[in-house]
Amino acid sequence: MSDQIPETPLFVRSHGDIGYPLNKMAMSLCQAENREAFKADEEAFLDRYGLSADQKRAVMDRDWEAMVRLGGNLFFILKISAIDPVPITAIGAAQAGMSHDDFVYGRLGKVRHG
Amino acid sequence: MSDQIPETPLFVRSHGDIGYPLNKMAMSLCQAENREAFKADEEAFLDRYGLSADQKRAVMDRDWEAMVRLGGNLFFILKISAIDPVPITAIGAAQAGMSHDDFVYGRLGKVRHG
Amino acid sequence: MAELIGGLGTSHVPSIGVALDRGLRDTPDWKPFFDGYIPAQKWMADHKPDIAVVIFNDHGNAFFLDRVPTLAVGVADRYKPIDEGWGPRAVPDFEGASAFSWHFVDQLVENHFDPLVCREIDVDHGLQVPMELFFGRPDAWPVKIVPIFVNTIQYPIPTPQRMWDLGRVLRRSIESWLTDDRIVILGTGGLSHQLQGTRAGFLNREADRAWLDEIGPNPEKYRSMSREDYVETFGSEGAELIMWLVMRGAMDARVKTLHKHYFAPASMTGAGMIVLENEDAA
Amino acid sequence: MAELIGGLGTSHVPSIGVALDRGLRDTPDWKPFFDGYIPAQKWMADHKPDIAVVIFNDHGNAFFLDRVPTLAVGVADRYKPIDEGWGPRAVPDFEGASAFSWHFVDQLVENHFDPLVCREIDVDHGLQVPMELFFGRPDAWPVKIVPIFVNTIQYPIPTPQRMWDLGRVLRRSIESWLTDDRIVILGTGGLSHQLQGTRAGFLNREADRAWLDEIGPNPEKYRSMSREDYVETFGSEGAELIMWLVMRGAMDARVKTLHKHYFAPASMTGAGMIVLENEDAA
Ligand SMILES: [Fe+3]
Ligand SMILES: [Fe+3]
Repeated sequence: MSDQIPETPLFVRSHGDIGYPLNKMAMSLCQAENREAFKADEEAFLDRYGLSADQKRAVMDRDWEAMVRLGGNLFFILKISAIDPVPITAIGAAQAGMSHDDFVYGRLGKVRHG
Repeated sequence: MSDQIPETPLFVRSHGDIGYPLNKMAMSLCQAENREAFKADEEAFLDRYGLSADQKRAVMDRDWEAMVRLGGNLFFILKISAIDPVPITAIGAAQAGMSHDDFVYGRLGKVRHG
Repeated sequence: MAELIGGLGTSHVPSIGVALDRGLRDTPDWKPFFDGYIPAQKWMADHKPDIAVVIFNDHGNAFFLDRVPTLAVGVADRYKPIDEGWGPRAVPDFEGASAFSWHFVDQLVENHFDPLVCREIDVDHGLQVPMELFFGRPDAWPVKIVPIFVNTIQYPIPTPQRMWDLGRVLRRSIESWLTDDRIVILGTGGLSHQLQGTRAGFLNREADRAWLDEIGPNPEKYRSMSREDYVETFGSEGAELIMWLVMRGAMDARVKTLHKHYFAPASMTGAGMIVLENEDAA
Repeated sequence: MAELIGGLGTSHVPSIGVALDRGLRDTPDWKPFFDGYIPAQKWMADHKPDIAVVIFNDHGNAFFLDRVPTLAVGVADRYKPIDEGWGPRAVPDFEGASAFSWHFVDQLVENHFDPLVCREIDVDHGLQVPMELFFGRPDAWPVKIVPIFVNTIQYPIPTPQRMWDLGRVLRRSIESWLTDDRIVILGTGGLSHQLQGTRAGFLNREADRAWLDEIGPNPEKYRSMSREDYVETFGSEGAELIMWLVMRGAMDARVKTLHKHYFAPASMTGAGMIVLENEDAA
């Protein structure tokens, strides 16, 4: 499966290898007790999972673009967005390098109401 | 898959349904802490898993034939045999309704040495 | 024998469920989307299925990346809504059509499929949202379910042709199921969307509308597209549309398209649905 | 391209490993059994594979009945011996041929197999014992492994033909693997045994010897036997012999049988092994 459609990362083996600790940490947020631990001391929580320094910084900065670039798969990092919470469109806008409004009303073409 | 070869139970859906709590309990014995708990208070350990009264009695009696008849799959109940321990040939002999010697030297045809 | 009463296709975007949870169904943002499903809900209420076979992808909830099943089938009596990070949603548990599930698993293995057979598993929005879209939010679901989980998250994902062939085995399983069960098939996911990379937010309204127009009368081209074609045309996450091919493959060659609906964007997705019946259906 | 240097078949009876653990290898009970493997060990030492693809069944250790994979493939860098109830055995960890594993997984999905793809999994006696029988008990294994896990515990189990077809895809994966890797395939399990029911202790020495004689030159009959035939002929647990068909299906139509060995009973099993080379091998 060639990884060559423009601007389109596919979750192939190499991404999975690099992102594994990050995705595993994010998956653990499906359990309420882990969400509480994350909120109580985020850095200590991340340290349990062996993220790289870059991955850790990306999570703590909520840098969605970096998280995906560093092997995070969207469906797992979505569970990090549940913590604050942050809408999925903000994650999309960050990756597209656009403002939220430009992303939603421009790229997605959502119609503004009232 | 017809369940009709003589004297040969196949681990089909119905067996799996009935034996599920028994097999799940047995599987847990793959963890050392569970083996310790089992040895410390066998009945209490079994009660955690929702075995039927017949299954519980079969385990506590080490009645291997009954365990299989009540839906236990051999590979899981083998882990119960690891506790005492009991050799697998004893489990076979119990199911065949034979003495251990008759089973090993008769049915299996093992050669006696020295 | 059991009757295949129809095949439906629908998006399963999680924001749809969130909108229902928050009472946003009739807001200007959402009303046109939900209203479009009313004919399908009426169809479902009129046709009264006993079993809904739902093909969807788990979104990193029931399965992690440590062990990714290409294809998994539920054989349980009960499936609960899973905690996806926001706590489990307040939808009723689903009752499983376990006898038919096991029959289907037998047919799958005999026909050279290699399912992960799941006696214990919970279900995420990929199954919940389609059920809510077609059945509303009852106190108890009026059907039993058979969940079919397809991996569309980690490469390699299955091929479109494989999905079609899975649909053919599902059809044979229904035909060899000697009961009066009325069975509906829900193919779910899509339509176009891309959630990752700089092309995030990609939609292809034209291709989506063509899909809804053509999946009934001319599905062959979709069966023979490559996985790369799906990614390019529908976006990386839009490739999950291959799951509708399970539904379409189970239907007759000739079907009637009774209802279709399209709305974009629903969150970051081109969303919509279709209702198909076999042309020779009584 | 990578080279398929040979295909071996062997029992993986856990008592064999226990005998090694307890220093019983040269006792009168066991010596004739182990001595019969010496030619295969020499073959292995002479042929120096880089990768051993091992087809075996997990025995309720890595997988429980909650989610039974019909077919699973390991893609890990490392596999540890698992605790089966007696504590993990003191064999060295196995290094995984993860690059070739992933290539194989790609080929599987493209060729319409539906594997459970395992990045984290441990291995039981089904893999350990064959490795010990052919490689001894070194400080570190001289090969990397690709574990292929086949469900032979819960019905429905795969068909013999499916196992053969899996072998064909494995062969194509080796042929399309553009490295110098020398690859050996180990089909494991069997031979005849039955561990459950009143027919427990059943052995079929005649059928076992025929299997060892015929699996090389005339495998077609074994490919076309039904699963019921296997159970009746080889015992319910002997049906795991279908896993040797993965190895045989990956070999050429014409093979040389270099070594074979049979010994019964080893515990409750008719045990033995075979070493095959492609007839046109350099
Ligand atoms: Fe999805
Ligand atoms: Fe085995």
